Amino acid sequence: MTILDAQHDLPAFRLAIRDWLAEVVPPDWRARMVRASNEEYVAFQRWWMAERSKVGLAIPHWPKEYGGAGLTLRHLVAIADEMARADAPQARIFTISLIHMPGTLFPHGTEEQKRRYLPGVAKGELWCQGFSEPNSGSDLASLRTRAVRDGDHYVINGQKIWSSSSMYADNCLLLTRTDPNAQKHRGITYFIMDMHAPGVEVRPIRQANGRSEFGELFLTDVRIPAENMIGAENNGWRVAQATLGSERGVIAFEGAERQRYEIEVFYRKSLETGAAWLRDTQLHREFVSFLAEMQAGRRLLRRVLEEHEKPNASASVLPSIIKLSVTVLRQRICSFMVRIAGVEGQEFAMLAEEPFGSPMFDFMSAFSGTIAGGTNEIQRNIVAERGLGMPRV
Amino acid sequence: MTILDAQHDLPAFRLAIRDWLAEVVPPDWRARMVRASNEEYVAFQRWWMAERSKVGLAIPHWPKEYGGAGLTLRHLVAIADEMARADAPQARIFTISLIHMPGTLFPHGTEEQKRRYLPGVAKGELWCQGFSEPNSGSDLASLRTRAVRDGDHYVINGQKIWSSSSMYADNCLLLTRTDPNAQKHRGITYFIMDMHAPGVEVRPIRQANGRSEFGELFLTDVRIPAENMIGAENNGWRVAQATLGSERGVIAFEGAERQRYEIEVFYRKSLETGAAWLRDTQLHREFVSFLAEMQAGRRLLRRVLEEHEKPNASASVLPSIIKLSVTVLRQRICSFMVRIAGVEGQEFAMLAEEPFGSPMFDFMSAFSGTIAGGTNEIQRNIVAERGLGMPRV
Amino acid sequence: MAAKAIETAGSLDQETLDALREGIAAVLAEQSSSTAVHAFIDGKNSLDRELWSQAASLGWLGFGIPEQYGGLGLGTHGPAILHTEIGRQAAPGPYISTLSAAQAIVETGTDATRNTWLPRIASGEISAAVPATPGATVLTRSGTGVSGTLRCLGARDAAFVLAPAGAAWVIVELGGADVNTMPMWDRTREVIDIRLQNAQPAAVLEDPEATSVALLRAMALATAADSCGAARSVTERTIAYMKTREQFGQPIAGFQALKHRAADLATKLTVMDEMVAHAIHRGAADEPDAEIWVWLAKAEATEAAVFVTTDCVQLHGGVGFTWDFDPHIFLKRARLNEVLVMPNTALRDRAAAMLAAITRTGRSALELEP
Amino acid sequence: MAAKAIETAGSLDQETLDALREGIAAVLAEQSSSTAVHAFIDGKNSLDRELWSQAASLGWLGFGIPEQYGGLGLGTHGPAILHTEIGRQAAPGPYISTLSAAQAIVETGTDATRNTWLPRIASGEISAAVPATPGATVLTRSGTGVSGTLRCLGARDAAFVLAPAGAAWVIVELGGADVNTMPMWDRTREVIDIRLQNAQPAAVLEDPEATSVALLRAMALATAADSCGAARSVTERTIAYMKTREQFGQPIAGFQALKHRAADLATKLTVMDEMVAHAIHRGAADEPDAEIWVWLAKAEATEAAVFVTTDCVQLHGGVGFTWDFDPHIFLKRARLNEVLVMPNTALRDRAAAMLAAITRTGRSALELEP
Repeated sequence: MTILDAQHDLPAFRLAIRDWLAEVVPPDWRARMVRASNEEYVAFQRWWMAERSKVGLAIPHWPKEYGGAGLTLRHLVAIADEMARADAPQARIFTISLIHMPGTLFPHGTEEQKRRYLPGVAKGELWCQGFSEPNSGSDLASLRTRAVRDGDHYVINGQKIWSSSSMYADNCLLLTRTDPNAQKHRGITYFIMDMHAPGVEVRPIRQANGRSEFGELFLTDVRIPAENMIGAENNGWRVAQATLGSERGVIAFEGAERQRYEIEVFYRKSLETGAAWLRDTQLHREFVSFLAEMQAGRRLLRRVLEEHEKPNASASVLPSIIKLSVTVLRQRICSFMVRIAGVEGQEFAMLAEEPFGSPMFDFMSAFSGTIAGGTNEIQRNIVAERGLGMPRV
Repeated sequence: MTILDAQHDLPAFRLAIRDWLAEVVPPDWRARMVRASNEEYVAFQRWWMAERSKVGLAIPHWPKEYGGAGLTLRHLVAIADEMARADAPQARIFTISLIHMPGTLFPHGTEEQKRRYLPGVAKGELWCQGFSEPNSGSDLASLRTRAVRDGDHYVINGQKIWSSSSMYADNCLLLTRTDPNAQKHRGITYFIMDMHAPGVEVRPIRQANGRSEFGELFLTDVRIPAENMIGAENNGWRVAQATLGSERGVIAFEGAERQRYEIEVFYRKSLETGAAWLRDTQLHREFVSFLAEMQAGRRLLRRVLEEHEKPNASASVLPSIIKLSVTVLRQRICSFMVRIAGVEGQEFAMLAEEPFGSPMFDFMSAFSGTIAGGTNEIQRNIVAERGLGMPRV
Repeated sequence: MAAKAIETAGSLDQETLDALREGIAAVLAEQSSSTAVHAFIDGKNSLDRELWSQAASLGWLGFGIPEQYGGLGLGTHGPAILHTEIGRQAAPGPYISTLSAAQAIVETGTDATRNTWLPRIASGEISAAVPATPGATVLTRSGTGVSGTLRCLGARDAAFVLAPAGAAWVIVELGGADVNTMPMWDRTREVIDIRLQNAQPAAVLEDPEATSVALLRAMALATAADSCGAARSVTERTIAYMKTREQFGQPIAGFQALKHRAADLATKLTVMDEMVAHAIHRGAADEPDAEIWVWLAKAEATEAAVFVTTDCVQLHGGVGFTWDFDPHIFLKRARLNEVLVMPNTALRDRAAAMLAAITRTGRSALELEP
Repeated sequence: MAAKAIETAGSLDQETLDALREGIAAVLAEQSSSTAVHAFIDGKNSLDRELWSQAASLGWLGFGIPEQYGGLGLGTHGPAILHTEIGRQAAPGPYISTLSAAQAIVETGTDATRNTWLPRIASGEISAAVPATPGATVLTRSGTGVSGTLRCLGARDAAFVLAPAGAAWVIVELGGADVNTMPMWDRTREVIDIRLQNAQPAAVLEDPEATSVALLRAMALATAADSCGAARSVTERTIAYMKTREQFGQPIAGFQALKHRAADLATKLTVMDEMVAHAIHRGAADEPDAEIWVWLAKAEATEAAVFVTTDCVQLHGGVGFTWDFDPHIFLKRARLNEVLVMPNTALRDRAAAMLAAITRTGRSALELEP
């Protein structure tokens, strides 16, 4: 019987996933990725998506009506947990496709748009997001990319930045300004843009950690058919809230679970090899303090998932608080790993086969946690204003 | 020969001070102060001032024309250093008398005011400062205490707070509002107020550390003769800048030198008694880090004193930077002392005979460093705006 | 028996616990208001005794005590909630010492010992004293008598002290014993010096290691919970003050630098609460790794509380440094909690050693679900 | 000899040193601009070689070398200024290894050894390699030859390596030796693996303890000074960026939360500079406590630099995470400095031990004036 057939018996469901993972995940996938080019990495990601698709685990969280399995949170948590436990690859480049696109189309897309775009995801169609601009980061609503109506099309001119995997994307969730004279939140319109359309140029952005996961979009007279508009003209800001509010809890949860297994493997290895840091009381104390905070974070991530399951869950600031805690903890853990690795840890290596095997890569990458998806500074504003009711002056 | 006679030979000057201190400072003065009431403490302070006066060390930093010894910075530093080394009492309650009053009268007082008020200081006349108000702390210029002209007098009504030693003071440097309609910095007038005048009521403020060094002033129809005005009517804010800018460098310097000797005695004692914390690597590392920062602070305090000696010394933000560093370091050191003292350290004791012998008292008192004299938050504004040129928006 | 009490606890649903918490919070908010606590530390009322009888009549003191000994059998959850709410109001009284002693007796006392002491604790008839840092000092035993001086957490009129004597742990009644109250910076709890001269134990607990660990665990959770309540409360009070305090023509709560600090405090509070919840959860499920999280919860939560209360004094500005405002009361309470039970450095070392031991057996110490 | 060099230094007045610093700063600001450094780390220029010949022609490499060996005899002050300015521009080149080796030779080499190597270093003809963490690995000595593999700081074309071999320290020429360059996160410095097979030392320094300490001290001061320059520079660049970067209709430099963080960074910078100045000052005066402050200056300054550069990446927001902006270059440099010489934990332990030793003799280790 397939994995999904077992869904009514959670333990059996877990075991089915575990068996499948044992069988399908190449034991040497990390070793291969260490030396992989971006193209090889993307090919691998597409392969992994296809494998998940075969057993119905490509879009298990989507409602049945849209081709998903309509699984409950319990099931999604079980899947994430098994993936983490098995150190299976993450479908990282598909985040927008799996989460943000449906998170936008479900509530705001036309039937035609849903029919046309949703099925592609399970087949590996890749989506990116065209929101931020060089001069509109934290202040997203100030975006300037213009969209001008021309018959049954809109003509787009402008520039987007921080667009994950846009170098490989098929479609883009695009925010544009259609009314430059309206108050800044009121003149924005939301489109689906074909990344293969003429006038779309993507340049990868090189990151401080040596990789290029983001692209910069240069849009010159790109023509988008009017039917690709999501929501009404000048109503794009409201639609964008759905995109930004898409439930990423399970991803964050899986990330925390993966870190748990990473740190456990690291510690076990330290014990086996009698690592020097274990003999330094101060370092050992630092380490156990990390664990206490890590456990707290894992519990909080579970709690926020449960909260979101409740029908009319109030928009609490707990996600912001969790982001502040776990991203800074991640940074502190990686920094600790860098310190104990000594000069060897400064040798350039991007990915590594074993957890924290490339501490500097992990440390440099940790900034994506503290900066991307709303900088921690913005999160503090949110916690203070919405959570603590401190006035905005 | 007296101490001042030796001033042209710095080493001899130092030795003369050292001999005098050895002779005059009661070895048991700390033990006595531990159990002293506020009155006994004040009496002791007045006695100490008298002793300093006998050898010309009451106001050594004042110009000769005003009865001082006109000593150079080198000499003042030598005095402070010897006082610290000998663990002599500080003339703490006389700070306003010795520093702020002359710092205000020298530049802005009339000859008559100088002639009348300056000589009293060496005789032990005690001054306090009536600046802050319950609703005007960091935002001093918003003060509301009213002064209304009535013939050749001004009638004062209002409330002042955080007035050090005001319970024992003879005179007060008072800021009042004479023009409620002018822009807030423009309607302020500066007076010398007789603390024994009718309508002056002082209530001591009890501090979190158990002591009461500050008073709250309740002023009801207090009459101040017009000739007690310092500077022109409504020009008090400018005069107040002289008070606030009075050179306190030597006091800060002496404080840092005293801490150096305190911490040295503490450490020597720890070694002699084989204190447990010495065997904890982490605590020992913390301790030496404190020392490194302490030495940096002591050097910086010397530097700022030298800077101020230069003729047209630019108003750098170094004093603010030093305050941020040394007050927070003091807090961290005291906190460390509290931690290693364990439950015993939680026993209530206000003052102690030996350095850090009452760690909680020292820890609680450390807040006067981070809060009084311009909170560290205000210091950060100053450093960022005046020092780093970051815009005020 | 301990196991049974624990099962009861394990099966308690969140709603029941929340209701319990709200009930306690409501009573304490009224009885142990800021005004009442200030009056108490200035010796103007006997809030500690009033609260104690209140707690007794409401059954709070029996939360951790199994039904058959007159308690409610809520395991560790109940007392943790109580200590949190007590800390939130900086309420005075010998709760940590009494409930921790009770817990040690529940877990390691003979049935006779339980029958003798637990019902009297549950009813609030008596309070207990325990060493402020158990194990630091051990009473000497010669023949049947025990002697020595112990610095204890507990009220000056505590009925008995639970303490290590020679190779065992003993319960010694304090009627007529030489007891001195130490003046503390934290006036909301009492620390006493007990001098015993050949005193005859009322009971001997024969498994010293078990009693010692049970007491340490109970005290560690209690101080951690108390610290969580205290830290959250002083933060709430500080933010409330910042919303009313105006400088430069606006409430200081509107200054971004202070807003970001408040947000960091809120984050710390959430994390420390969760650390304690994790420790309780693992303990209630009787997991072998539970102790790791109990030691760490105490170390982390008490230090976080010191950080938070210190920053709250600072955020108050001048008035934070005065006796008449609340922050110093919570700061002093947090400071005492920090040094109780065992130095936090030692607790982390214990946690590290246990983590290594468990990991070496090939098991994981990082599971969340039982 | 060392003493003489030091006296010279001691007598240098601040004005001279400031002039020296300004001269170096001006040259490096132009030669080692942000653009030039970015091009260098992307392999598009040979900035390291250009700067090296520039440094040679301006006499920078002889700052710490006594006159009679072709240097300027500025003691430790000169090199410290140079390392600070090099760090400020994140300038590439084997300065730390070469000048530290020179200092060790000045202090503990025989006259012959000094005559052989110092003039060639001062003239910039050669550069030197030293172990990245001296003492961690020791070469073996059999007969006259030395063998083993050492991870060193230094250029792939370094003329010699100064390293511990058996009971002594040796100078081994690297012409034709097996040298591998390690790719590093910090591309502005080179780390090489040197494999020696029964290599014949060109010189043996007979007092291993003295050489080891001299090298460690020189390297510690160099990395500390480099970190001070790097941290200050990245902070200045970050604040400049914040003044131009606008969000929500204002430069982000105007947001108070960021202003307060910048003020804290400025405070850190001032303190770390002063820690290094103190270490240099005590060393120049040849005070017995000097080593304490050298070890602490390295530990504190390198960690402060990591903190500062990390926060500067964060304060940049998104672009701080990109390769094309400056912060990551300084962060990686700070990270390498942090682990060079010796782990900071070990340095603090050494400082603590020495503090205890001096204090036990009844002397004070806390004097500022000689």
